[in-house]
Amino acid sequence: MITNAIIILLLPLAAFTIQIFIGKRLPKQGAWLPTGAMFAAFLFAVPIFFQSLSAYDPNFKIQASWEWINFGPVVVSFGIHIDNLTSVMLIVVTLISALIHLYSIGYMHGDPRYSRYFAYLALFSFSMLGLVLVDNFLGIYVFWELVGLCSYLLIGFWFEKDSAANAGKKAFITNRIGDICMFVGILILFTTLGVFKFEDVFRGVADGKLAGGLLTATGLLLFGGAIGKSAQFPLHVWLPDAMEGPTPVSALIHAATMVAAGVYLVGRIFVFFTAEALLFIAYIGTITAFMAATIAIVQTDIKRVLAYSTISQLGYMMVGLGTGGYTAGLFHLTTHAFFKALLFLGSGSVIHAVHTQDMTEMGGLKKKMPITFWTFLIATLAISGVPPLSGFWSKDAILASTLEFGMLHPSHFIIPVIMFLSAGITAFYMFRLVYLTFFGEARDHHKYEHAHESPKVMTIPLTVLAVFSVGTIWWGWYEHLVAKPDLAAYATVAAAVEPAHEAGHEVAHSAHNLALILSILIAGLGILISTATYYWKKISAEAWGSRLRPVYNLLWNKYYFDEMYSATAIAGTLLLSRVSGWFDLRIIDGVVNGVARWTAKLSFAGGWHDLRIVDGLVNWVGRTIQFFGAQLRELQTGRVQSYILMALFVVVVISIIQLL
Amino acid sequence: MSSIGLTHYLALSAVLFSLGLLCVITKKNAVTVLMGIELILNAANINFIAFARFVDTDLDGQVFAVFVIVTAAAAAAVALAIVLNLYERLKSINLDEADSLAR
Amino acid sequence: MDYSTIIQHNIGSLSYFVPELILTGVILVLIIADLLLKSERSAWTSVIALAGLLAAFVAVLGQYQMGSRTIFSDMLVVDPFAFFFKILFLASSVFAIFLSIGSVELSGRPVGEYFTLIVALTLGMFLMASATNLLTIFISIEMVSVVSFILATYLKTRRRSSEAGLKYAIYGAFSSGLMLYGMSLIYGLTGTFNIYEISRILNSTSPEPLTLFIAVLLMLAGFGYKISAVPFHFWAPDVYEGAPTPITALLSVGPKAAGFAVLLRFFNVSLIESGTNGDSEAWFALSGLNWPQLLAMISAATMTLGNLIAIMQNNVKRLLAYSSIAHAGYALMGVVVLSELGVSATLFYLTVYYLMNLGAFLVVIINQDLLRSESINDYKGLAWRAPIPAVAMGVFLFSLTGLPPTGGFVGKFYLFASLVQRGESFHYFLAVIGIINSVISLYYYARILKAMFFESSEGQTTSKIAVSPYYVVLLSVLVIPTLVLGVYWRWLFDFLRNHSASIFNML
Amino acid sequence: MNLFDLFFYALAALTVVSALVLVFSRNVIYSAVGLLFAFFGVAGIYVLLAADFVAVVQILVYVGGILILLVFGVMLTQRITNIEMRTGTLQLLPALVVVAGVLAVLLRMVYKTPWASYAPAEFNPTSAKLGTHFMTDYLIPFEIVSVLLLAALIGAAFIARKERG
Amino acid sequence: MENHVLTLITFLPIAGILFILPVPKENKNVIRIIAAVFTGLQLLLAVWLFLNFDRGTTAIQFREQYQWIPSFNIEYFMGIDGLSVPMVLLTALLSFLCIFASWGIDKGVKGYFAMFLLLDTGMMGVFCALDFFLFYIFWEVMLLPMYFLIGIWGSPSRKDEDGMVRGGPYAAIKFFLYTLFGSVLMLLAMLVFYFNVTDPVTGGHTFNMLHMMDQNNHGGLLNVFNIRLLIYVALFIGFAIKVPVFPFHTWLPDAHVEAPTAISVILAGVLLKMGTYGMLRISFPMLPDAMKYEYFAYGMAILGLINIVYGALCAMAQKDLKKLVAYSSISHMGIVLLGMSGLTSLGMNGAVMQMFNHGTGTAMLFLLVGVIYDRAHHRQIDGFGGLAVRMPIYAAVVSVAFFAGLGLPGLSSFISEAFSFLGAFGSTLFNLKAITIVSTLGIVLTAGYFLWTFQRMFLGQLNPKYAELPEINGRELFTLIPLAVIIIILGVYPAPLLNLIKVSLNNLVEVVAATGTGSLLGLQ
Repeated sequence: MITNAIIILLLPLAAFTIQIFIGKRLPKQGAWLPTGAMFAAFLFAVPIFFQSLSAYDPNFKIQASWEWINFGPVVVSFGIHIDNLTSVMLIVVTLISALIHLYSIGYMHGDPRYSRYFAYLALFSFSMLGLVLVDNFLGIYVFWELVGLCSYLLIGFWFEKDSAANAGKKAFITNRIGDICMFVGILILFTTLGVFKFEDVFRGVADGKLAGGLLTATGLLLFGGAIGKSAQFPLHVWLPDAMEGPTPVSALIHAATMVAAGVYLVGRIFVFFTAEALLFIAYIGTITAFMAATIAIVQTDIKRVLAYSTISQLGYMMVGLGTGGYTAGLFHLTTHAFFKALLFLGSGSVIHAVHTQDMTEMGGLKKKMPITFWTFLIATLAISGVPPLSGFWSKDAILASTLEFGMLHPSHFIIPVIMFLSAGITAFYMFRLVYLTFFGEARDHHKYEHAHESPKVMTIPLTVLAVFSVGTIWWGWYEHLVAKPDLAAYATVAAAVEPAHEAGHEVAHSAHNLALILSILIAGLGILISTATYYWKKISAEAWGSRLRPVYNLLWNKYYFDEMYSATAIAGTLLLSRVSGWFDLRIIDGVVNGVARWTAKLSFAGGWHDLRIVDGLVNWVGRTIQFFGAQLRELQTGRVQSYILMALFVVVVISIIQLL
Repeated sequence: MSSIGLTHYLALSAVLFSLGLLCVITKKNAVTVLMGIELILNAANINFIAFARFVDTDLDGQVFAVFVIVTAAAAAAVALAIVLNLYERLKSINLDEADSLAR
Repeated sequence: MDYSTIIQHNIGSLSYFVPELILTGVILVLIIADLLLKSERSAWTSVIALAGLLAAFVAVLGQYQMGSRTIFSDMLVVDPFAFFFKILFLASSVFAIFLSIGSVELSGRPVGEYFTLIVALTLGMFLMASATNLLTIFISIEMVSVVSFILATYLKTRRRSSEAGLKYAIYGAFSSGLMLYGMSLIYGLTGTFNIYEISRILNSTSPEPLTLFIAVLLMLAGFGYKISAVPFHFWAPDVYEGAPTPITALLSVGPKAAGFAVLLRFFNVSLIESGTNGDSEAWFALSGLNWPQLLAMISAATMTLGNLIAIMQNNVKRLLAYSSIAHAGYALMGVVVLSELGVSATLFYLTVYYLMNLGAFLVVIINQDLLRSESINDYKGLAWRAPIPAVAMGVFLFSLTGLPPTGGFVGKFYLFASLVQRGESFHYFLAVIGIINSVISLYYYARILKAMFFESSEGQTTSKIAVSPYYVVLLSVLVIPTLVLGVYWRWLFDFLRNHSASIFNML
Repeated sequence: MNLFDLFFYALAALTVVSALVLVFSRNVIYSAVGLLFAFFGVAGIYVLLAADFVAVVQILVYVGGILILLVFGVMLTQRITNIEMRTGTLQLLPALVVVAGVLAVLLRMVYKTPWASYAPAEFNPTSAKLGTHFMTDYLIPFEIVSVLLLAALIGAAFIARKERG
Repeated sequence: MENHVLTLITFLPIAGILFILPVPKENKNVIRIIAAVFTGLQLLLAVWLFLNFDRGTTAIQFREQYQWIPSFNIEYFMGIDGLSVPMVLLTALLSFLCIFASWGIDKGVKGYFAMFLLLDTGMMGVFCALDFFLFYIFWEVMLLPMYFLIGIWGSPSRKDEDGMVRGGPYAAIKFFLYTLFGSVLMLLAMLVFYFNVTDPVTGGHTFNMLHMMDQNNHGGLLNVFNIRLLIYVALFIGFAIKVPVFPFHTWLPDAHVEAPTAISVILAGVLLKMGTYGMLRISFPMLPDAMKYEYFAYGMAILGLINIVYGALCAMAQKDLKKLVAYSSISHMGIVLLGMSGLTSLGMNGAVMQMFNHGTGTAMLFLLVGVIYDRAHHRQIDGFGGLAVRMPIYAAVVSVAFFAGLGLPGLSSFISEAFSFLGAFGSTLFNLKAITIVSTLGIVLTAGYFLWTFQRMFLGQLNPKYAELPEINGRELFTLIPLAVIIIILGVYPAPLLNLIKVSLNNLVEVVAATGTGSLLGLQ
């Protein structure tokens, strides 16, 4: 199985290498090569998945590790770690990636950098798979950065557009901020424990070598990486802009896989987090989920709505993990991957047809694009949490977990309240999207006329994803296989840590039942209001918008995060940089100019300005030396008697000093 | 016996030396400056001869003085030649005018 | 007193006096030849002078393994120390003659007297290097001075030259007056002129420190004037600028080295604590007379002042004049440490200084020929018009700065090494001043390089200028040893190291 | 105060006053005359110091040689007919200060130092002794000085002679 | 050959000069080819060294030791250990590539290549010399050709708007003065060492660095701690100017910007490394206690921090591409300092790897700047735009270099930077945690200015002025590809480099941490 894993990893890498160098010269620009490689990778992933299924063991794992860097006293290994979570992720990543490759063949047709696109996509697939497979912190950081790179390259793929170029840069730099936190976290844990490998680290933590506040801090620093990558508050600003990339890219990277890496990371190192850290994660998730959902209500760009929806859903996953719903969070990751990819591809299909992303210019596309519509609808239902689609199960699990958390810790009851509210909002804006796009009258007839159903190469992936969106409902075995890990299990020293506290069984049970009912009700309510507003037109969106103008503006402007950041952090850095540059040129370099000019003014030696300009030997020391030179030079009057006088003067002074 | 001792001569020599210096430093006329130099040499010579009488038992100091006088003559001759030459160029032997080489 | 033994001794001394006798003979032959040869431009005088110097050179070589002995009733000494300087003086004079032959400044001037005087100067320097009596020191210095005055004024039709000569003469007379006065005081304290006797008496009696100090200070005026040390340096820039360039080159090398010879011999023989010299590697100054610190101050002042003023110069010749003042300051660093290493470092430095300084002046002479100018501004773009002198100048200037792989670096290295070896705090202080000055000096040497290499000649022609093969040969004679001494200097240094203490041999 | 002392003070006064005239006279000829008397005064001092030969040399060489030379210099460089032979002074004040410093230091030194003084010997004619010195242990300086004089002669002649062109 | 390989590798360029000098200056290509052949041979020798270097020992290898000036105990002593080998390789590689980058030099071709080869010898010598005197000679010898190379073949003098005269000559003398000042300080320190270290065999003084490293040989002044501190400071300033460490860095932007491309490459790629090499070769082992003196260790780390952050901020403010790259060098060399200061195996290995990786990376950057400058004749970042459309290959290579510069995993500098940080952070001798954490800010800033620059130059609409700009050519690619390949290989698998250095460096760390009482470089 290790061989399979290696092959899975190498296939896209090989595809990338070939594609980047000779892709353009291959028949059909080589698009089939990475696509084929990804399908092959999927086929290699399937046996791994089935092995883990057939083992049906929460502790199932396959590992292999090779020495990578040997410093002598410190050896850093690189290895593969496959457990149930990994095997699920492998399936998700390879499948969605393969489908999106396929879809892209149609979507990107005719692009001038067609072959380059596939190369990047393959590189991304490689990096993402590496991220999933790798067994240590350093490795995850490496792939973490690489997926970031691919994201940068693909967001800015149409770099002729300034907005695209900006978005790519913004994504990378914002992510880097998170990455530094993560890097510092790694610094701390490596310095404290001396190892990178997950299991070794957990063992160290379990043995109490890293504990208390430092452990919390380290956990939060690592979570900082996840905040960046998974676009959590307050580093979420890059993701909406990332929609400048081609839509399949948004689907793959900025919806299904890469952005979920943060969630995956939190899941992967779940035992590392202390209760305080988890609480922090839960709050961050809560804020993110609510904030993004509210922004999504008012957006009119179809992809931006989906982007905010993604952020919101990632918030859900974080909350799930943070409130102890480990399985719930990760299950939502899986289901979300399918239906969100589907949503994006569907929107891509629409955009492909009408050449606009603005929903106000769409409408009534249901008839023109039936496959797209029906698959899109399935995904919308899934994300809204309508049973029995996949999204229902996962979201319900999260909500249940928050509710349970709230019941156990009443002081944090705000979390479930907001999460349920957000669930309703989710349903609302998703249906708003569907109505505006597919129902009603066509608002731009010209575009409507030209609209057509997408080619097969695009609709087949839609269909496949729709199937998965419906069908990924095996909550039961997921709960068994991807079970919440227990730190104590890693302990090599007995009872170094207290066993994780178990929630009361009754609480859990009642919370789950309550959540089930509530979530269905709220989803329904959301859909109802949405329908009333955008389908039946019983409620006027405009009226409410103007009635709540300040709120509307706040949401329309995305809580002014971008403005705030550019006014503070970005402007601050640029200012600091300009100040440094100025400082360097004017002050350090020239203790030069200012002081030299000042010195020059002092100097009354003739020709000194000329010399300064002619020779231009320039630094303050030089100037000062010249100044003294000029002064001393005045002694050389040309009169022999003054020379004698001066010499004698010195002699007398020396003698008198001696005399005294 | 006389009360005039070594220090008297030395003091005289010191005064002469100082006057010679003063002359060298202050006179504009190059020839006068050369005269001042002779004064300095004379002062030194007084020293030599005084020491030869009071300190040394031999006449080394006097020998030295003779050599000083002779070399002074040589130097004065050359210096004067140079002064005359400068006069050819400058039509003046004022030292303060001979300052084209400076700084 | 037994006259016959003294006369016998004097006659016996003659065999150790052959080089000087040859030089005296050459002077006479030159005077006669000048009278006989009708054509004033006859090249024969220079040939005779060269041949005479060559003969003297052979005679000096004969003294190589002669050891140390005083001659003519302790008036003079023949020892390896003097041997080294004699070779250096001969080399300087020979080179000066070669420079003069090609110089445009001197073309058309009567030459008979000129070469006579150069030979006389050489004789004077010879005597300076071997003088062991205040009288011989005085007379030899006076001889060098008087001849120098005349040579500096040699372009007598040129105002600058005659002005330079006058200043030189007056300043020189003044200095020797001071020196004489100082000598008289020494005589008063010791009752003798013999430097070895002086040493003995100063050590056995305890002379009044103030008097001794003033005596030494006044004598230093004479020596300092010869080596152009601050504050007795004032004449140097004016004279160097005004004198004919070959003479400037000679003055900046020969008499300066002779001054160092006298300085080293007198100070190290007469003014040291007896019993601390000879076998040990280092010795101490006479107690009660802290002349090393005095010289250290002078050294620091000399190099700093020379370098600082040099920065402001636009006339290359004058710039080199200041630079040669600064170099006297460097060389003095070796004098203040009172050790074998220090003395040999000074001698080594004088050797490389001879090469690089003469080289720099040679380039100035060549450029006078090529460009009719001594101004830095007119040197612009020279590297592209006449690469050979420009590149050679680069080597000389880098050597003057003290950068490897040139002899200048090794020279400075030994100077610093001697300071560090002795390791008192004022030595370090001096060393730090020395290194700062090295950096400063780069600043103005580089100005010349910049003009030659980095800038293009303004407006005028950029055509190539042919450099005569004669100059190329002269340049290579200086460039090659400058570079070789930067890479392999073992024989020279070992010679100096082994013989630097020979000044004590007769003590 | 005996006769010897009187002679000394008289000669010293003559010397110093003449020197003062030399220094402070504005007329070059007066200066020359001052120098003349100073030379005589110094010669007299030499006599007091039992240096008869040196005294004679002093008068012969200085008065007979150098002074005449200098006066010639004055004559050749001043157009006596139409210009008063005046010479100005330079930097008098700083010079006075510095020279006063020199004098103070020297006098301080002279009086502070315990000179190793022998009782002066009898007055003896020195010529013979000096002559022997010149021919024996001071032979070489004697010879060197002759070469020096030769060089100075050639040089002075070269420089002083008129150049054509 | 076996025994003289270091002499050969050092002096081959000089031999090249001897061949070049007689060639008539019209035959420019002959001159270029001769230079290429000799540096090529040098590179082959370097590769031979790489292959034959025994990675398992701390001992000096390929040792050559002869008397030179015996009366002053100066020896011709060459030898390399793990610290020197990567530098030798880097020097040989960059020299060879730079010959090709200099192909376009048309003025004074003969002088240029002669100077270049002389420079090459100097650099190689510094990394091979084990006699302090010899080291110093090589150290200084580099200055002369560098001065001329920047002054003559750099940009001509011009007057800036602020009235300052800048340009090649200015930068050249500035560089010269700065470095000379540093090296004369080193000269003094060297002499103090000489006179206070005894050769255990002969009992005399010695310039032998190995003897100087053995604390048992120290005596006299070297037993006085305060004096050791003073010497350390003198050495540090000397080396810091080369690195360059804030605030001694101001020569660097000028020199890099005004120099011709190949020389900028050499400056940034090799010369800067000499500063840190000197610290590791001389300051650390010879004065371990001074290095570990609290104020100095923290001071060094703080200077590293300032270099990293301040350098990055300055880089961000630059409008001139070359200046930006120059400042990025300052920032990256700060990482080396930081890595060294912790005295840990990780940090030290990371720092030396960073030296090598920065050498290759920054060389690429400067070469790339040269490529665009040759075409557009200016380097104003804002003056371009959208070049990726017109020059896709160029843009791709630039992006590799930029991403290497910002420490992207998979490219070599990631590993060295990461481990430098890790090493400093994990230092057990000093608590550098806060400093390291603040330093990581540099990572973001670096990403910021590189990406911003990339965007302004390559992304967006193509500037119509450059619609006809020719794509990067084969010769230029030839100089870049080897570097890119090395960057990628070492980024994925650093062992070839690490194995070369680690034994020596771990030993260095151990010995210095134990205050130099152990055996260094297989001495004794």
